[in-house]
Amino acid sequence: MKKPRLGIFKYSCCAGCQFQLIFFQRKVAELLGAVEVVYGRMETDAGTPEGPFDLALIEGTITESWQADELKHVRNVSGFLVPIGSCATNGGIPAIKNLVNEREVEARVYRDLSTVHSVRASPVDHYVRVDAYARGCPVGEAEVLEVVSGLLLGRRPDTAAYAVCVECKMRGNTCVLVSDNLPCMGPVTNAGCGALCPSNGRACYACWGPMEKPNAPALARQFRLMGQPPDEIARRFSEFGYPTHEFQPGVELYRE
Amino acid sequence: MTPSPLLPLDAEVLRVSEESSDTRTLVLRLRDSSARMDARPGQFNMVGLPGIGEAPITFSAIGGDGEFAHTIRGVGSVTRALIGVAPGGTVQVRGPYGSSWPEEELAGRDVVAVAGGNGIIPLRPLLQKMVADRRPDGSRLLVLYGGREPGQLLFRRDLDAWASAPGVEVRLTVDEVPDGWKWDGPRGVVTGLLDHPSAGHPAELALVCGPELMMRFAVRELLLRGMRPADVFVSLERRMKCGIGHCGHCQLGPNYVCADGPVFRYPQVKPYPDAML
Amino acid sequence: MPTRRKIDVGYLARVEGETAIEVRVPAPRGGETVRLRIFEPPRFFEGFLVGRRYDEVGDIVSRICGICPVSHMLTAIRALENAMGIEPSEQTRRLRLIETTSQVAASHLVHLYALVMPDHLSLAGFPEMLPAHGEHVARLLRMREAVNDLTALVGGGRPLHPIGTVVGGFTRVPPAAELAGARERLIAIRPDARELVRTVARFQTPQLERDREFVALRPAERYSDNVGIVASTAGLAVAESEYRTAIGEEQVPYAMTKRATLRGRGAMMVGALARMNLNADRLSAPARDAAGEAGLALPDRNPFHNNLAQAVEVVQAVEDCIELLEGLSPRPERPAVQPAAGEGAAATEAPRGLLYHSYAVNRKGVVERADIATPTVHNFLSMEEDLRALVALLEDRPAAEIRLACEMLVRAYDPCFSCSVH
Amino acid sequence: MPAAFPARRLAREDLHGLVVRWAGAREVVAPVREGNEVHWRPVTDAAQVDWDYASTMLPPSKVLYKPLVDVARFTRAGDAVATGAVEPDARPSLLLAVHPCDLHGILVLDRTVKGRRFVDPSYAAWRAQTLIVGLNCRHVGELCFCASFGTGPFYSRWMDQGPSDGCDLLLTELEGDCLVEVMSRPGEELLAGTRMTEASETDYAERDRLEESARSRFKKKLEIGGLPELLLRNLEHPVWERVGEGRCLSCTNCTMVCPTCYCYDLQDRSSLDLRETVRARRWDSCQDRNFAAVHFGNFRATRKARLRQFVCHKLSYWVGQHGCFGCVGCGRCIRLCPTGIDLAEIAGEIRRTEKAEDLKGKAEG
Ligand SMILES: Cc1cc2nc3c(=O)[nH]c(=O)nc-3n(C[C@H](O)[C@H](O)[C@H](O)COP(=O)(O)OP(=O)(O)OC[C@H]3O[C@@H](n4cnc5c(N)ncnc54)[C@H](O)[C@@H]3O)c2cc1C
Ligand code: SF4
Ligand code: SF4
Ligand code: SF4
Repeated sequence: MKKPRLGIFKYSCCAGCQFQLIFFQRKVAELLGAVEVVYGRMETDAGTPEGPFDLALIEGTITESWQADELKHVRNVSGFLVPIGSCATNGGIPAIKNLVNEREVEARVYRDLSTVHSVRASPVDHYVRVDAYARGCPVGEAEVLEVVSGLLLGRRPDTAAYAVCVECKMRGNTCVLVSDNLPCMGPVTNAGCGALCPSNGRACYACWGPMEKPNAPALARQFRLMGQPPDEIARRFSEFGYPTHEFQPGVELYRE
Repeated sequence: MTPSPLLPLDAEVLRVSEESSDTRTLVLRLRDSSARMDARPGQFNMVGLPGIGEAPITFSAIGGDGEFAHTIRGVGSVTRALIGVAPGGTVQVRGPYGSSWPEEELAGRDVVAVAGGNGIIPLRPLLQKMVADRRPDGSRLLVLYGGREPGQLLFRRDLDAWASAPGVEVRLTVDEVPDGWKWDGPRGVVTGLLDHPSAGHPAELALVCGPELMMRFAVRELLLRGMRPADVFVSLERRMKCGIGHCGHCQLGPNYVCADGPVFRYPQVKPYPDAML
Repeated sequence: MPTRRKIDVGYLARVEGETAIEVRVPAPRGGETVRLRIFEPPRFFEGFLVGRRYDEVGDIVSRICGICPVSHMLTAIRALENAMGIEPSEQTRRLRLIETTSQVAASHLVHLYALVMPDHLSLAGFPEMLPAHGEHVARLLRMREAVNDLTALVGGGRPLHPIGTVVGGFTRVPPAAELAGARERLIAIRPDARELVRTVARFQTPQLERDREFVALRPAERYSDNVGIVASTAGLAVAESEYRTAIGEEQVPYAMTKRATLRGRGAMMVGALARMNLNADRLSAPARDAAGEAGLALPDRNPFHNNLAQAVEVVQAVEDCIELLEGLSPRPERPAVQPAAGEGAAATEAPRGLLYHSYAVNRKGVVERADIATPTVHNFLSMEEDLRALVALLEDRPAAEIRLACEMLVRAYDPCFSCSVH
Repeated sequence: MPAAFPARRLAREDLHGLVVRWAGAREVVAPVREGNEVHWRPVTDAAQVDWDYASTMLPPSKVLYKPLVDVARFTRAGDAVATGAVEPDARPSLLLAVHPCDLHGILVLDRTVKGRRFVDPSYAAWRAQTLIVGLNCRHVGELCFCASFGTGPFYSRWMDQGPSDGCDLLLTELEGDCLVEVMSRPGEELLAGTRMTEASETDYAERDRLEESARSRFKKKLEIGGLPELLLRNLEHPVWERVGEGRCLSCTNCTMVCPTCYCYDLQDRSSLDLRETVRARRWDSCQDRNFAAVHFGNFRATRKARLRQFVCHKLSYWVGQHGCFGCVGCGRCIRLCPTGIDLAEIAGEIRRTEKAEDLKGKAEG
């Protein structure tokens, strides 16, 4: 069997997802052995971004227009294109800036704005069609393995598409929302992390991004009933996934 | 220890035939010659491949010689992978599961079979048998079958053969005819065929299978024509993971479609929500 | 007389983030021979942190960097604690030190093996190492497993963006038995760490002696700690709260990274070599041994030797963690935080060197001002000056050789451009 | 029918001794308090057990019906694939201090995945290897309504469906001592070698008094007469839309914590060299959006439809399906629903609407 040709592209992000691929996840040798890394600037000098690729993994949020142009090119030369990690799947942390006027945010950082060309931060699927999502912040180990093994087997990856609560219950955790009155984002957040935060005594802060069609307003109203101040509720829904229509209603409800 | 009911058996793909652009028939035989696959028309197997998963697939033919067939439309991961298996290859099966068409009730009764699209697949082994039995009691069999376009109608050779058998009438319809296809038959939805003059006699028993919306209209039409609800049988499609009444996906009211169905008497499923019937 | 030459690296591979090296020999009129054109897109952390509450800041700034998330997290947390007048417990400080120290080892490992080593094996990259150099890869994987698991165990859940590290302490402390198990695994990788030093000592690097100030934290007693005095080889010594009096930063037109300078003195180098030059007296016996065996004579002024210093620091980090874990049996502690208005700063040693965060918060603990300076911001000018010196040294050599040497020099710094353009 | 084994009176300290002894022979799993919640956890002595617990987060039936179970293994060598069974990993265990509602939860689960034509091997193995010590319940929680179903607060037969093997021993805490009713031969064996007195009429009388007292303290009630039909008549009641769309999060907590929920998904996971594949079953839920999706659509695409499925399954369909209600009145789905959706309240609202309409009809007619 010929190894699938892999391209790895980085846009605005911390590069943690690439470090996950080559360093943190437990199947580094198996993964790199199963594919041919044709392009990936952090991994190798060789190769060009021209492709073609059987699988393109995209990390990072799109915050500059050249990234969108390159991304469209990558889409054209790739069989499968999969965003990896929250930045790429839902905008992630870089998208917090969307809450505030762009120039205002920029001016807090740079005196001379003539070299700054930032646009509204958007996830990958805002610009191109994607074939699956590998979520997580950093991207989940199981997500990566499932995307690659799914591709090798020729089937759609079967990654988690349900609330964190499912994994939380499977682990038998105390529900920190119900029992400890903490504003847990688990009920609206896509699973995959194994309910890390509730397992460690804290409320989920939605780092995996929204699940499909969550009921954000219902959870936001519940937080209010639990005594959370409105601005705090708006913040919880805007830390990860603010550009998504899934979490926006949770922010809009209580944003002053 | 209880043996796992979820362990599949290997079946060899003996022959593959193209039925339409996205549908193929796989003729199979269990690799373990001591195992048997005694299915009745209307029942199904969980058919799968390791690493890919399983899908419920009804029998499109049941031979007495240990051969059986599945006709599969590639719509997703499992079904696309299954229709890619070449002769000599292996697929995995578990079954047969579920209820079957009411063979015991057919004798001496006029039967209308209404099928839409791939809904003809579960009816095929039954119709095959009914035609072969030549209906010695003089009762009539009317087969109404509609598809989106001529190329999507499955089993055309069978349909032609059945049409020429005594006491059997076959009527076909399509929604549209793309350029380059010849079609002199009627156009429109399959329920329209019930209005046709030659379909005018009231059937005593109806067997319906197809997309659920089509079934809804067909059943309504049949009841309007005076059929008793209990004489209408429908075969339903639901999501299924286990096929054995455990995983819960297929539940419709108190029914497990996999175990109590897929073939139901209409009143069995009528009261429950979340169906299009 | 050298001809006019242009030796560019369009998108430097095997570094964290996006940068280009432009070399013009001789220098264009009014320009420089060498520029680091850092085109990593800015994310404006200092801009959007304004308006976020103190309990989110650690999770947010962790995402500045995918290889030293713990450093950002803890520096921010310490700055906020300073701002709100919170004193973490002794136990928390010890656990935090284990968390950062294990991350230093992890960061050095991925840098040395995946980013630097291919150059010395004449390979294009890390994936190419897998088939032929399985022994190196196996050693890397053994070591990273032990250190990453320790970061996750202490930091909470995962080594990368751990979830249990919060203002005031930890959401959950690890059970003593698991800490003891982690310690055993560190003991088991001691020989691997030692072997890494030998491997790096064999790397061939140019003789580039640079006379320049090295800056690092000088802790009260240990080789490394999360607190200390900002010190330099030229006698600088300021408290973290006074950081801005000593170090300034400016925007340059061709890079999104700001460039820090020692006020009135110019370039500085931070990182493993700087720490080692300043705190060599605190090295553990095994680390000192390893350094000696590798021929690292301190103080050392060759920036390429930063890699060797990193390798020795892996030995040091393993020893430090083994010591810190000894008999550790943390009692459950729940951080209780009362937000308060104030300003606070903190400086720590990230794997790549000095890291500074400072915040002003209002009485609800909501951020009103954020200021972050990363190791690569501190090293930026030094990298450029070193590149110039290197190009001058190699002036007569073929372009390919100059290009490779420039790339290797930048990699030797282990720069983190994502971090620097936060 | 006379009891096959005599009931005993046992001193509290002796019970403690028994727990230690049982824990030596098998894993004893009991309610243990952790912060604000109670969980089923392995214990080694009786002091770790929360004897006064009101309810646990997960039900004991789900200690037996594991969340993730491998069901088949496939090994590829060249073109050939070998299919292998997975032996259940059940070990000898003992569930200690199970309240009657939860004993019934186990009996209901038995009917769905053990008592039908096909048997779930993992559940059956755990069930077979696990002895159960019941504990009659004296702590009526805010959200408990087992008395409405007859599944508590004390253990007895329910709707003719409870076989006597719901538990092996049944404890009732009396003043100082403990009444131990022996329900099975393994139960009798659990007591072997312990000094005990045979229970007296006064002990039984005290037990009955305690039961009466517990029974009188229920605040929450669900009228079950005609309930299955009532719901079937009201599949389009506005409550489904209002509560489903307005409050349900589709988080699935209600079903995850329900003692009788059995739904699962099957998923294949392969190694990157594709040599090894494991097929596993994982808890799934009708509240999940994709649960009833097929290629031509989703039978329950709306929260309204999914909430209705949950409530109607528990309180209506189940009766036709398995001959009993799917709800034992433990109150978990209410307590652990982040927005507090209450199936008993929904049923109550529907009944009130019908009654009001009836009255209106009568007044007008
Ligand atoms: C009793 C019975 C008998 C049947 N008999 C036959 C038969 O004889 N022949 C036949 O061809 N079919 C038959 N079917 C239908 C067949 O079982 C389904 O087509 C099959 O299960 C689909 O499985 P799959 O893995 O191929 O598709 P899946 O991969 O499950 O996909 C199905 C569809 O849903 C979409 N989808 C599913 N999950 C997701 C997701 N997470 N995200 C996005 N999209 C998604 C896919 O794109 C696709 O359109 C029968 C069904 C039943 C219940
Ligand atoms: S703790 Fe959070 S994730 Fe877990 S069940 Fe409760 S709400 Fe869901
Ligand atoms: S529980 Fe939530 S915030 Fe925590 S790791 Fe999982 S997805 Fe991220
Ligand atoms: S627990 Fe509540 S919110 Fe969650 S799915 Fe069930 S009813 Fe809906």
